[in-house]
Amino acid sequence: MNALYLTLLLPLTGAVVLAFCGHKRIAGRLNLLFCIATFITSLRLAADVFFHGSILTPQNFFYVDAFNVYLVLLNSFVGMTTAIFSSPYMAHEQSIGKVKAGGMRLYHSMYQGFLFTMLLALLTNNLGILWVAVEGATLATVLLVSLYRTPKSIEAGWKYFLLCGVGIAQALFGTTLIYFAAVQIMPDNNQALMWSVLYEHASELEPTVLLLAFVFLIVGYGTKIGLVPLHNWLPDAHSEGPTPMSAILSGLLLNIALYAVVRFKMLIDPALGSNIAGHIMMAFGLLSFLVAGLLLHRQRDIKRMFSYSSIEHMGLITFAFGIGGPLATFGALLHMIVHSLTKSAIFITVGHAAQVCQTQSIDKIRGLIKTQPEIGWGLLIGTIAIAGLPPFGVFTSEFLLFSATIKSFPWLVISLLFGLSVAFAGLFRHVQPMVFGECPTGQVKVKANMWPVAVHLCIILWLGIAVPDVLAGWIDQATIMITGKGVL
Amino acid sequence: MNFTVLTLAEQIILTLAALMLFTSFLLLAQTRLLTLIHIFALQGALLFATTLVIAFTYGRHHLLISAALTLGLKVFFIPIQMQKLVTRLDIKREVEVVGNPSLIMFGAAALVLFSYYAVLPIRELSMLATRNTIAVSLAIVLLGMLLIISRRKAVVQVVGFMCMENGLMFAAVAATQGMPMVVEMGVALDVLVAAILFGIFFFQIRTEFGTLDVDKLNLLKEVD
Amino acid sequence: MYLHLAHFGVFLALLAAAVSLPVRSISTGARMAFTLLGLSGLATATSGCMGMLTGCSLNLVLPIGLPWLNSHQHLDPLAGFFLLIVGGVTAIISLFGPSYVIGSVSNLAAARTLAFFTGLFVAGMYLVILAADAFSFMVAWELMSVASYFLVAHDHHKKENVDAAFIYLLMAQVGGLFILLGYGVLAGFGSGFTFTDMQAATLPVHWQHIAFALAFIGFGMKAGIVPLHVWLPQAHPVAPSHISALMSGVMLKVAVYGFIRFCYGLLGTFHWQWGVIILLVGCASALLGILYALMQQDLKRLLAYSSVENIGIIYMGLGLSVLFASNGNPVLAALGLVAALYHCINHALFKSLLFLGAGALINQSGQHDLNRMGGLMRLMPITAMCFLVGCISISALPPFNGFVSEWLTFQTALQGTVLDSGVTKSIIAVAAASLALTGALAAACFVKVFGIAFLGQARHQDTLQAHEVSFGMRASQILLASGCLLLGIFPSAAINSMQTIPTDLLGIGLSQVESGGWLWLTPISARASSYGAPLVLFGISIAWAGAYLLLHPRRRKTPVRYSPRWDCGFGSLSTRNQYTATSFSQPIRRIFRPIWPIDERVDPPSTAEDGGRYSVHVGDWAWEKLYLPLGRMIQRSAKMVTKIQGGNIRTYLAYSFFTLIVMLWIVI
Amino acid sequence: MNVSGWILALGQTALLILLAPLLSGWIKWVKCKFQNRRGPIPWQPYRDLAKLFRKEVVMAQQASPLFRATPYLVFSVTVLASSIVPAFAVGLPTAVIADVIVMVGFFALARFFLCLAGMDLGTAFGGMGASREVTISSLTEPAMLLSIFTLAMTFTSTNLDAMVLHTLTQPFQIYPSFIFAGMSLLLVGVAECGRIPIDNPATHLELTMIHEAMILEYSGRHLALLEWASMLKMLIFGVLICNLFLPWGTALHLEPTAIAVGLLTLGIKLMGIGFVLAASESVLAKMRLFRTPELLSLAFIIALLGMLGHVILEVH
Repeated sequence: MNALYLTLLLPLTGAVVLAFCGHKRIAGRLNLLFCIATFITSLRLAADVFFHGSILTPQNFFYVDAFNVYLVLLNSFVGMTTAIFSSPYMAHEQSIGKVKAGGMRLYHSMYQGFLFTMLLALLTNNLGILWVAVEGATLATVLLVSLYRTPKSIEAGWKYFLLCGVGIAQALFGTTLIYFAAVQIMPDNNQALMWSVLYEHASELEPTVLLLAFVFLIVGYGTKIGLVPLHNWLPDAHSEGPTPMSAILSGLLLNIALYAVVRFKMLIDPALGSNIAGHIMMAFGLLSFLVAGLLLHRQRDIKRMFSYSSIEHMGLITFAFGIGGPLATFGALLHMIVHSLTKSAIFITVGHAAQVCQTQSIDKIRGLIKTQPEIGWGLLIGTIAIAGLPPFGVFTSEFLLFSATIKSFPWLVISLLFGLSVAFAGLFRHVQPMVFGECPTGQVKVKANMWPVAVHLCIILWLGIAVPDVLAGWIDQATIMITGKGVL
Repeated sequence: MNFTVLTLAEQIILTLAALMLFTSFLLLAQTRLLTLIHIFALQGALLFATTLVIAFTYGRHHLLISAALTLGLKVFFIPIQMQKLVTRLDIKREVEVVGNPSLIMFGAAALVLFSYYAVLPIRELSMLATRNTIAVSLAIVLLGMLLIISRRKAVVQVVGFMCMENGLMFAAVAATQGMPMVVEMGVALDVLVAAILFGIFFFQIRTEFGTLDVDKLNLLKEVD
Repeated sequence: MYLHLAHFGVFLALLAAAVSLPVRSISTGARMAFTLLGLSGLATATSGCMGMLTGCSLNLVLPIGLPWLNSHQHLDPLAGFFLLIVGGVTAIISLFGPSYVIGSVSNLAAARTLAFFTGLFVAGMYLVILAADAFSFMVAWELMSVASYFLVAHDHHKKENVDAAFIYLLMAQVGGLFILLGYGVLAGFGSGFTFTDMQAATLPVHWQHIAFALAFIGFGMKAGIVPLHVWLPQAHPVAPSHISALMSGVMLKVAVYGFIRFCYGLLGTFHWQWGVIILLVGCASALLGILYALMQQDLKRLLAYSSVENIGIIYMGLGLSVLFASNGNPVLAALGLVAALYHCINHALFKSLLFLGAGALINQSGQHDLNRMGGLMRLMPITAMCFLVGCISISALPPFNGFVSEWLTFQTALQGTVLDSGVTKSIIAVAAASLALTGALAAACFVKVFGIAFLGQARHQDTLQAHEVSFGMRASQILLASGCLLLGIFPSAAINSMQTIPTDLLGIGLSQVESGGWLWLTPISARASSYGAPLVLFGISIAWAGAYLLLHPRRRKTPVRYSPRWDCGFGSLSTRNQYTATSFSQPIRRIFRPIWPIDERVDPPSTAEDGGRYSVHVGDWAWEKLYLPLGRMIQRSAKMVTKIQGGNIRTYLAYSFFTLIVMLWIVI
Repeated sequence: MNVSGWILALGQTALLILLAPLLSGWIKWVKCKFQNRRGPIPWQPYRDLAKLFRKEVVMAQQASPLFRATPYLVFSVTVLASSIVPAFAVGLPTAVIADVIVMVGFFALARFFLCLAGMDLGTAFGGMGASREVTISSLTEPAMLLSIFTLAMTFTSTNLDAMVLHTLTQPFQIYPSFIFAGMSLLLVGVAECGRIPIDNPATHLELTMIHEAMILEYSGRHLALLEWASMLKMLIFGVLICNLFLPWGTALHLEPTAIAVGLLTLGIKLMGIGFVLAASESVLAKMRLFRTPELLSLAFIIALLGMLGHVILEVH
């Protein structure tokens, strides 16, 4: 219980504190300190949920169950490891004068603010607050995207801001509709936006309204997930912002938006009785998956490329959630974990690589293995992992997705096959020359902290070789909540 | 439906709804920035009025707070800020070129029809008299998007965005008599922050690109 | 028990990978790693051998993998047989490895990665064979692919190596997905992903066909059947030679194992169409493989293409077997299967031998190109002898092992008359014809290889620097060569010990193998056909001895006089007078002209003294007509897709807007 | 394990070895008669061989051990091949050592080493001969295998012995496919023995020769062995063609009279086939090297047709 509040309060205070001393040398460490504290409390929270089941605070303001607590843990963990990476990285950026002191303050405080909004979005029991938090996440990051004040970064920031703002507005309309449907059957208006309450009355809600609402919600939150054709802000924001931001954006923010959509799906399915919501998600997911896979071939900017790979994987996960059914859902939940771990690890290495070569353009990055082996290997292995090659965890979840798809929609498997192959080729044709070969002159070793990458990749490896029973049981609980029955 | 059976309050609400929709059309038609901002303020005022009426008629007193927020933000703060900005950036006389206004008007009308059509099932459902305000609010939201899409000035896009917000607020207020307090507060907070950030962005864009024409912002693209 | 031994072998291989990381010097690292690899090879080989001989099936569940699908492991005759191949060849190659690595790798980091991934690669192959459920199979399979990818990309300073590695990994990945789908289909109809569940699955016929097609493509991509072979000739030449030996000699067999396991073990049912497909593809691979091999000048590239040929021969055996099985002749099916398996082990032996020999050559002469070698027999006699043995075996000449398996395949094909439908009969006839043609062309090809590389005079200065290789490298070649000889001389014993495999898969063995006594190999019956390999060797040596003693120089008072070569009275011959690899295969190139895309060009002499240049480059139709267009197509569609990312924010908003409208339209 | 059988088998082998020069002598003689020349007496080849054996061996300095070993190997392999063909009697114990596929394998082995020996010294001729030899054999060998497969499928056996026995014991029957098989086997035999129109044993014109080009560097006893081996090979082909298609007269049981009959008929058959060959050689002219593949692929196609004809028409 206290763990819950602490988990929310720590980043909030962090944001406030760093707003004042974010430019000092210790800011990076301080940032890390807050993240670690948050991680510990969230661990505690997770333990509580794991042992005593879901938690519902008085006046059901917060609601923690197996589904969101594992995302909370993931968030705080990735937030922590990224903070480890961010302190030397941002120090370097500051030293080469890309960021001023004010920028650093903004950066650090917003880093914590971002974590806070995301944790809030996860933990709250209130659809409205969820919306507020997600919008808040946008607001917190939008200035970070344009942190470097270059034309490109400002353009990216503007696009990010406006597209997500408009999208999220639609989501709010959807939320309003759900509220509308809820108040028809509920006396107490204040309860009408609570997950915990809504789930109990899910079947009584008016299906047509819910369906209408879901359309607005998926278009709204889908913009944040980065579903094609609403994805256009994503590559820009990822490529222009500071790399730690890209890491947590694609590692966490997308997950949160997806989490929201899945929550709504859980709410809508019993009312509709059909899986139409699922079919909508499948359509979006498949489209994003294929388009992103193709776009990978045309990339010139390394961070852009990996953001497209994020779109691809998000599409895959959305598709899997859309299929529904225990196996697919289990796979999707697992894929959320492995994707955010792997992708953040990759962005960390990419950040260092970009510093080594002083550029983000793929054609200029060469021979990393020679210049700085740990970065080269990190990038290569990370790519292999994200491409879904065993013995890494991404393969495990893709294996589950495939088998689930074959069970329910055999013919869609062909498109999955095509998409995966194309995406693989697209990633590798670019990564290989960056890693291998002779290194051009002018590349300098940088002070890189590869521990986060190592840790992430080890976890991925572990998940690939053997999914620990604890985690499996955990995900299975979530699966049971989402689909009604588990895999185990 | 028979208009006369409605109570006075309901009639007022519906009229206000109609007026809001009308202001949206005005926004679409308007080409001068300054006037645009004024019309936006007017829409805010209408929203404020609606909120008040509902708050008193149905005794939803927490709506008074959100009404106050609306007044503060949508009627005064944001329009005034924008006006200052426009004068500071010296673009108040600038005339927006709109691609074929009449076409856009027709599109807007079609959208209104569409939104009525879309929320048909809901209107059957609600026992509130103000139910078809949902259609209006949906129309306002869509028109706001249309405004954003059809204009190239960043400022106008922001107005469009805020106009969408109005539509949402209107839906929340008129159709469901207001969301829970926390949500209202949160939304208002977001709107406030958003407004401030927009202001910041105007300056950044202006300094980097020398104009607020968003069509100039296309450095980041895939086509080559 | 033996299963544990096998796992101990896996552990040793992983240990070899692990120890190679912290080492400080190349030599110690290589020695340690390869010693462990050798031990692991021995362990797995013994366990595999035992598994094959005992014929019983051992099972084990390891507490890893998915929570509801722990990693199942098994060891049955088939797995045992292939474990024997993998382990045995690995053990022998680990003799070759150390001095080769020390001789060829200069920087420590490269040596570390090489040793590390070699360990992983070998472990992966063991695990593929031991796996008894789809998940662990796929993990092991891809581990094998990825590890070998790093080995192919080992020397990553040349662009073509990296490209080759890319093609290799891409095709491995696509193939892996196909296999995964194949298992998915089986599991979808069965109760789960363990092999036992899949066996229990009952599929509708069209789903059987789909599953078969998926597996055929998936495993074929690894095995390198035409037209899925394009990665082989690119990847094998660029890998270090002992790795090429492992990849070509062993990894392809692992793919064959997977295919056999899938068809015979999991699908369980046979359709004649499958047999025909396998047979025809096998023929195509065999013929095209050897024809392309004939045209190569790069030694290792040539060997890679000849691997395609041999895989084709193996597939022919399998195809015949499937045909007979679907026709209800289990005995003949068993014969075909045994022929294929026997060719598997033979090819593993002589192809590794040849690759090791090639490695020794390249190591010594520093030349990949046959046209720059020559006269190496005098400089490296032992290697030459072993290489000669390899050439004879791969050309399917008695009394060596390659001949036995081809002979068995012929015997199987000749039984085609028992089939019901005339179509399949005539297809079998054609298959026999192409097998005959393949054998003859193979002989031509390897006459060329040995004659150009080892005989004649050195065509390049560096070649003269060559000298005999170190003890370990010789020892491994000698072992492999004697393996070829033994399997050629005592086929009946070997085949008898392989009885358990068909008995396990088809429920019937070859009862007649030794019906005419252990000296004679009589696969069908003593009357139908017999081959007394030991007697053949005996007879040849008798005749030889007789002739030699009769004409012995000392007894006939005419000693040998040495003189220069016959030069038609034009004065001494230069080394440029010799035939080259290109000119040697020119007549055949002329006969089978349209088989290859040939770029032949003659540059006229620029000055009076230089005689101009003639160059011929032989491409690959599959690459130019299938893969390049496919790649271009994907590029085009990617370019098309980029249009949605035009950069204008209002367009983006319009997307969102219209998406909303359309969705609303759809749902109401 | 019957001793008499083994003795007979050895006797047959020895007989074939000894008869081999006579056959080629006979062919030369008949040919000369056709061309109105006073040819050498039929046993002239024996004299040539004897002379060669007496001569000293001149060997190139560049020769490798392989070069020295080749003649013995070629000779012994051919001898072994000769020991498995049923010449005048069936049921000899040596017949089961190897079947016809193995016999083709023997010839291939001999050819393999001959080509290597040709390339050993690094002279232009050696390489040329080897290249041409493998080119031609890559067509003849499959053709030969196929034509034999047709028979093998008919007789459900690849053992020469069993085939001959089958025709002798079964009631007489005409197989259309045999015509194809026989024709292609004839063509193959002509090509394999290096006779006109593929190769001309008489000339040493460098640009046309194939077999001679490979053994150009050999002399003395080595040359003698190689020549003898090629004669033996021709004899084997003769015996093969006779006994596979018209085996009558071959001894079924190992008793003196039958064997005598067998010997007699064998002699007659061989003289006959020699006559035919000589006749054809004196009417045909040698082909250009690059025309030969057409002829040989014709042989291959014919053999394939025979096999297809068999599997489609004759199997019930």
